[in-house]
Amino acid sequence: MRVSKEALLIILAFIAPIIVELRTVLAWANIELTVLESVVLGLAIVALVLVWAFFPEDESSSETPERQLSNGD
Amino acid sequence: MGQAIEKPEEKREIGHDEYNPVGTLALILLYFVLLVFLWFFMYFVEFLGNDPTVVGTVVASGVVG
Amino acid sequence: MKIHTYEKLWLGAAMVLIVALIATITYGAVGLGISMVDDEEETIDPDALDEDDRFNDPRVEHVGENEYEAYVVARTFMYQPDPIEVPANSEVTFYVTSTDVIHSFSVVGTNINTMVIPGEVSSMTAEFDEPGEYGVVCNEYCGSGHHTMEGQLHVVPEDEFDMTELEVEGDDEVAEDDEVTLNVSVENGMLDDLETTIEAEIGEETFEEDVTVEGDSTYETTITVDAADLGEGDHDWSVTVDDYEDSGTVTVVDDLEDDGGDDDE
Amino acid sequence: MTMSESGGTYIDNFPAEARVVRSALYSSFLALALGGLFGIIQTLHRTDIYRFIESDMYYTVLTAHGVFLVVTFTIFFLVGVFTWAVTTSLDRGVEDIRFTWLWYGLMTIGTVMAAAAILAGFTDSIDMSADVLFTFYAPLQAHWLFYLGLVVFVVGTWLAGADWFRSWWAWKQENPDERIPLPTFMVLTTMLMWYIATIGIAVSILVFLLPWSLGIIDSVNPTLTRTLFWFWGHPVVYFWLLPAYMMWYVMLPKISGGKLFSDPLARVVFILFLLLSTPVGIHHQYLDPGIAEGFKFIAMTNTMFLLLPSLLTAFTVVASMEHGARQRGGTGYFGWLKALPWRDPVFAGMALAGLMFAAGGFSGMINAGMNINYLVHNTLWVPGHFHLTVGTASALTFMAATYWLLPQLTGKALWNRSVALVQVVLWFLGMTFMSNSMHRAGLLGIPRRTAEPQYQGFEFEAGVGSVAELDFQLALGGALLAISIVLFLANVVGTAFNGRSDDLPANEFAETLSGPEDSPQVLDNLKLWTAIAVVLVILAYSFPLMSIVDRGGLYGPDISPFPVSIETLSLLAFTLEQYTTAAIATTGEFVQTTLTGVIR
Repeated sequence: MRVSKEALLIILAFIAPIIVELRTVLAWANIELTVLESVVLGLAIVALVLVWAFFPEDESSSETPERQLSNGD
Repeated sequence: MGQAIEKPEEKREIGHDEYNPVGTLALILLYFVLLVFLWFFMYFVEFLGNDPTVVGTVVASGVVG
Repeated sequence: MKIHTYEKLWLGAAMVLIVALIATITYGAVGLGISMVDDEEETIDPDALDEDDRFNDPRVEHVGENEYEAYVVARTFMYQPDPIEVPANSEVTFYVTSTDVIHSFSVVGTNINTMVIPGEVSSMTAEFDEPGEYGVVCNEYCGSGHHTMEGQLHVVPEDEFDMTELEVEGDDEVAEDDEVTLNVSVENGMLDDLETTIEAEIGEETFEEDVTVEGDSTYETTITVDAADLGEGDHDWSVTVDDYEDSGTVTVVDDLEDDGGDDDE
Repeated sequence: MTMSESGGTYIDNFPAEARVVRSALYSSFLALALGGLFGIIQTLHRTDIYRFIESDMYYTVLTAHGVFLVVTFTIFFLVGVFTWAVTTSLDRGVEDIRFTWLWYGLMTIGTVMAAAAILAGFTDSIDMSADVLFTFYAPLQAHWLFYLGLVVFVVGTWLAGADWFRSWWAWKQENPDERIPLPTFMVLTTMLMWYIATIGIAVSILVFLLPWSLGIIDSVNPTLTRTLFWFWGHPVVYFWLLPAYMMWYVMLPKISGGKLFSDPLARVVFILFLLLSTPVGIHHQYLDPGIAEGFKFIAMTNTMFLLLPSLLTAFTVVASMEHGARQRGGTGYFGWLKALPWRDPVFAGMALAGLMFAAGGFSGMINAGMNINYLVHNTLWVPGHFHLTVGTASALTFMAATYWLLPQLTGKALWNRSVALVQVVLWFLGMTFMSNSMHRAGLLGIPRRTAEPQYQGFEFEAGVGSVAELDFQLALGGALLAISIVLFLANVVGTAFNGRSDDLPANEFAETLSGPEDSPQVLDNLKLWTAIAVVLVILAYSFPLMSIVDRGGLYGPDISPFPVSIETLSLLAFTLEQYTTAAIATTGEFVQTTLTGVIR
């Protein structure tokens, strides 16, 4: 793992407001997303962060931490 | 998740004279820029764009479109 | 007192920010003329609004070229008048007061927004360039039905706007040897003269009169027709002035003892 | 800064005081539980996601939510944490523990009275209600028990303040040449502000609302009681906030592994709050008729300058955190952020609270702006704002601080630190959703304090997205916050049932990089600052109040017992203009001299 589980939790928390308002910001650039599209985009961003956090090392299987994350998210 | 109480591990002691909070300055200047941008956005786009607006009877001559 | 250079820098930036914020607001007030609801209006007795010239009959008045005044009363849980109608391309001054508790008068989607306090009159002037329909909400909690307190503000296209009021009083029942009379009054609330035609129809008979109703006045006329010409029975009548119409039915009876009493009004 | 020599936990050093502080905190958490419950009911009701109460009962729920959270939760926490701060930093117990229990008892009785009046609104079988919301604007009238309860509660807080002043005077006799320890300094300045501010509500209730609710007087002047409310109603927000500030200054640097960047600036900040918190209340009345635009403008300039202490706090607190991060090995312009102890719920909670306060600070700037108030006044934007300030900056800091304080007060280790960390993060997430959607909805003109913001005759138009999405976001946020409160309470209860632990950190405050010796002695001259604060309040309020009484009568429109003729009034207006210009100049000058004094 690149960061600790706690740090990952905090990072995801920080990303949340960005995801929430991403759609508004994109709308100014004339990119109109539907709710579904923005949810998918948000999940994709979260997935990217998870991959970034877990990819380099395989010491813990990626299943367990993800379950814990969904607790905290 | 870890239950251990974390003791703040101090790696080095930094005294008053050798400490320059550059990170704080960088962060807070970012905040400043954000504040100024959002203020202008709120005032000139959200507020003045929300016509009609209450105007004084004296100056009510199409100044606020 | 030792203050770090960076913190002094920030202190300076913070002061600049504060002054800039005040300057922006001042620009809005002085440069753009956005004025605040204030104390220019006299206080009023909230229990005696019906004795007040402005608020005994909540309404819109035409007070100058493209200038209107709206006298609005807020009470639990409604606004009067509702809807408020003004033309586009006009300057409207709202005078709003409350007869009971504190309300607000907030035109949704605009910067027309004021508290309405019993005993005080809020006055606000705004310009309406475009036609549109706005909701009006009370955004100050005023009691258990607060969420039902709403009204409407209609800004109608200039050429569709008038302040004409047509009122016709007609007989219900007329003896055959008498006359049927319609007392027509056309009120022109605008300051400009109203040139229009009064058209009336009783049974088969039609009348037409071209009139000029002077600004802020009422024109009255009487239309008469011999009941005998109509004949015994019910006769519909209608009077129209521009888009306004008033109508009714008159019964012509043989004699007065035939008290047929099918009143329509 | 004075520190407990013995190095033990608080309960080791002050067992009797620990009981009072604990009681205050538990009272506070009980209010949090109730207030939170009412909060989630409201969230689901107004978004029309789940309605199980009648809409007219929404306002009873809303009154309870407001009063329990912003009066009971915050102020009980404040008296607890202030008692802890004074006793710890002076390293002496309270002078008379019976007196301490007396004010705690008064506050409790007052709360029970007001709560009874509010909660009776849920049943028709008791002829009593107080559905007047937290602001109790006349002519809406509550049962007299509600007003009396508030009075008893406030008297309790006055005595609490007296208790801390008493400790300080006693300490000063023994330490005549020492600087006031920073935590005590913060407590004392906050209480001085509170004494000045509560004059407004005391007059409003004792002279007008209570006699009126008892039928002794027939009517009140709605503008007058409203203005007196805001005389108190704005400074009270700093009463909620300053305990959080205190924790950011005296605990957060230590938790971060560093030292407080500047003790002198912390003092300046609290003095500025003492001076500027009260003469600004009229900014809540920008859209009130019957108050001259000039008074509103003065209130605005004062309010804008009130940003200064918060902006200064942002720098000092972040710099203190950075000091900790760099001592822990952090580097770079932003890289040091990674070296902060994010896994510690005390730190994470306070840091996230501070971050949200930065956002709340921005919406506060908008609220402070005079004419832009037409856009946001009484829309959902406003609750969006104060859920970031009192609802996060204060509440989340209090919860994070509890994770530090509870072990100190009970001698028991925290039940579960992971749950605590998840709890603070959930609060941050929930509030992100909730306050963001509230701000957005406010800009569409959706009103606050409304059971059903769904109208017959028109619809709110969303520029981007839809109102339904905003409602969903709001409800989601509210749900996360409710879960967060449950986790918090579970941790409090779990800790109470833990066994005693020997392995707890000592009860100590953060040390300072630049200590009180670097600041001029005049900063500790509380009499001077109080006098200036009083003068500023008189300047800002005497003429508006006179004008309001002159317009609407002391006891409402019917009676005019204030015989001021029209001529005197215009003369007054003229004098007023002179005074206000002078006031602005004085304030400006004062700020300038203080600042230059401070900078040198």
